[in-house]
Amino acid sequence: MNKNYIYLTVLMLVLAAGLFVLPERDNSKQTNPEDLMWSIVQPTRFISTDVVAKMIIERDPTLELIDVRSEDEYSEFSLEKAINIPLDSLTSENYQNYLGIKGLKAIFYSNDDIKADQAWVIAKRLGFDNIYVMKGGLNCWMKTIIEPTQPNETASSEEFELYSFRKGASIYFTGANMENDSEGTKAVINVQRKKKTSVVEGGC
Amino acid sequence: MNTNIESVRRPKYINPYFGGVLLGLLLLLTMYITGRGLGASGAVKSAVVTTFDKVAPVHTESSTFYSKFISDSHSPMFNWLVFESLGIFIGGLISGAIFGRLKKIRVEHSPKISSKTRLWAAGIGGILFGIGSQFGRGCSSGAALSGTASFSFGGFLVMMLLFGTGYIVAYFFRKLWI
Amino acid sequence: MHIHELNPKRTIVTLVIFTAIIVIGLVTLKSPRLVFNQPLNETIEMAVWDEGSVFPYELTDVINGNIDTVLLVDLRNTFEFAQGNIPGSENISSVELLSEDNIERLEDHKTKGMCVVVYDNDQLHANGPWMVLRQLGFDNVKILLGGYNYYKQWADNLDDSYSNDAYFKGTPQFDYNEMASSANVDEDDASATKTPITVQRKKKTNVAEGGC
Amino acid sequence: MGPLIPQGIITGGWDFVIALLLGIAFGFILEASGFSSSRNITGAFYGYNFVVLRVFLTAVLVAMIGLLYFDYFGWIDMDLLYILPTYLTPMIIGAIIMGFGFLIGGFCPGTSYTGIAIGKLDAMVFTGGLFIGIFVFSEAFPLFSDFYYSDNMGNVTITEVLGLSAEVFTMIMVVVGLAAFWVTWLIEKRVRKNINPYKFE
Repeated sequence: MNKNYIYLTVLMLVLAAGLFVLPERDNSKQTNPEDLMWSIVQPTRFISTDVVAKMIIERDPTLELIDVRSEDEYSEFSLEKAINIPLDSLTSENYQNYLGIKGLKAIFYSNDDIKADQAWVIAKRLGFDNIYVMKGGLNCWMKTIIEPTQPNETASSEEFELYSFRKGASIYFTGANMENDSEGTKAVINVQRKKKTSVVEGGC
Repeated sequence: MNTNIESVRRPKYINPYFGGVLLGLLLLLTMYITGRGLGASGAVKSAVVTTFDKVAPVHTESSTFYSKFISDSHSPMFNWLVFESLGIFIGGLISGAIFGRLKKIRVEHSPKISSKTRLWAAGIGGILFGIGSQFGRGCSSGAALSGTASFSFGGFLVMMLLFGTGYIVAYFFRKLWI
Repeated sequence: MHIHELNPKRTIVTLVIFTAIIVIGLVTLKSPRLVFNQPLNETIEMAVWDEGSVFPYELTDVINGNIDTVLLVDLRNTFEFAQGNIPGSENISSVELLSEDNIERLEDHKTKGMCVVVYDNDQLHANGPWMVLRQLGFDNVKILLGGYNYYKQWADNLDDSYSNDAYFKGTPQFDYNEMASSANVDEDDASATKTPITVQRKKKTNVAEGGC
Repeated sequence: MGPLIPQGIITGGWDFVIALLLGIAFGFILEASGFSSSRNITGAFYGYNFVVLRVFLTAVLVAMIGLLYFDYFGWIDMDLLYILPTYLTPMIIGAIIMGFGFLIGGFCPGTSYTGIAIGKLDAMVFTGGLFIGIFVFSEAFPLFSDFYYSDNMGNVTITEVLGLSAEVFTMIMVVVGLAAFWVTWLIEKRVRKNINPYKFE
């Protein structure tokens, strides 16, 4: 037997044994802190209630609203077609399938924007992209979309334009909700979940 | 030692361990590029689907198994595995040419059996392998090799059982090979 | 003599190259400067239970200089900081928060047992930086509820803000269902009812007592 | 960084070129190792030529070790890797059928392509058999479609099923593999003394 075979054997064993002495390296798949901070500093993650309202009204197919409040709050009231991912179950795989779907803008909202922003930071740390926060949350939604305040007479024409949009949106949402109430059914949510397998399936 | 006889007995193959290391590295490269391993039987499946899509399109569409692989946008032959299998063929051709094994069409068989028996056995073996590879979700390269290397439980299972069965039934088919 | 019993020179060479690639990988592997030390579930718990927040009225002692174990950090940029800030605070803008110097200082504060309270114009803007610091393992970092804007309103009588809770976030201010289902919005404008919120108010303490 | 195609780093028509190139390398290695001869392959079952076992196991070991290292370096994200799904009973049945097919036919699909390339008629017949086999399977599919999809365990890995860490499993495989190389070496030596040398074609 050639001596080189002994070297080969030893080399294989060393390579395999080397796997055990590698130091722990847990977070390699998460966004690193600097990048996370970098995306936090930018205000691009915030989306105003007006934009969200517009997307809903125009039935924007890229919109994916995510309600991070508790299940109870969600069942009591939620925005049209919103999905419920309670903040405390954000790490469960079942819910994560809703995030990171190609071509969808996931917009978090809660009562205010703090909880939604916290959900955003956690999701960002987990490496999800295309996620946003609805600024002001539901409180702001109520104030701006459902019951907009009339601008002063001295206000600029833009403000009046915005107001008229909000008025229209208000009628749209309150009216739509009336229908829903009378039927007693919630709009069926059908978001294509991400499949578990990441690569095309197929035979050998 | 008579080198003449030796060279007849021992054709120019590369060291199996060398081949193994190369194959392992190739598998790694494939995984790095495509995120999945190598495969071979998928190409035949594509060929089957294509053939019967041409011959009897209605039948193919209604068949539950075929319809998984039919799409309007492109032919099932326009498939990753088909190109890969074409590559396997070309690679074999190159290697055969380099090592001088590229010869006229011939049948290789044990001296104890006739060429006809060997061909029948090859055909039956092929049919069995074809059926088995569908249940096993891949053949020895797709399921056993790539599956085990990517730590898939199914791949490991197929590898152990494929070779295990081989050893169990080897005795009954010894005439074919020894 | 069979083929595999010959000298496996090429096998050795290939395997050595493979090993070399692995060694190169090991050598060039740079360990990240900062790592998340807080497990995710703890981060979520922290978010759900609103841990680590500081109420505005808790700052009175800090501003008056009675406590020196608390450091106020203003996360806004220098321009805004210069325009006005909470007395005794230090300016580290969010952009530079993770620079080597600042991390070093934060670590220094942590070992000394100092409490760091971060704030921005409002809670939302400080939320991200605060969460990052927490996740990096700086569990002595707290966030100021209401932010600078709230503080400015109550600067003169901060102590009295104890009975005001406008800085509370995360609770519904309206009865959504009732509001959203009213078909005649116009008439409803005036009677936009603000449902009374019962917030569990923390006992009146100052930051340092909360334990860092 | 990797895998490149699932992460969208390589897109468009390039993947078919890559498939062709990888296939060529695959075919070359198979042929050069001697997999184009069915007697070489089945030799492993009769103890006179263990080339299949050597190539196969070495490749698995190298790929496993490499994969774990590359995952550690962040070069290949193992979460994005395609994990063959496990359908327990169908796969057991399938593997047993394949075992029979392997022993009777003397090829497996990949090796039969290289056999065709160098002009083996039996390899061509084998591939024809493959075609018929898959056709028969597809025609009869409605009969056992329930069975085909039964026992779905999803994309489980060995480490999840056995509860071992990937490193431990790899170490076990390496030790078992190296022991197998040594044992088969001795077996082969002994068997070759008692067997008529066969001529490779």
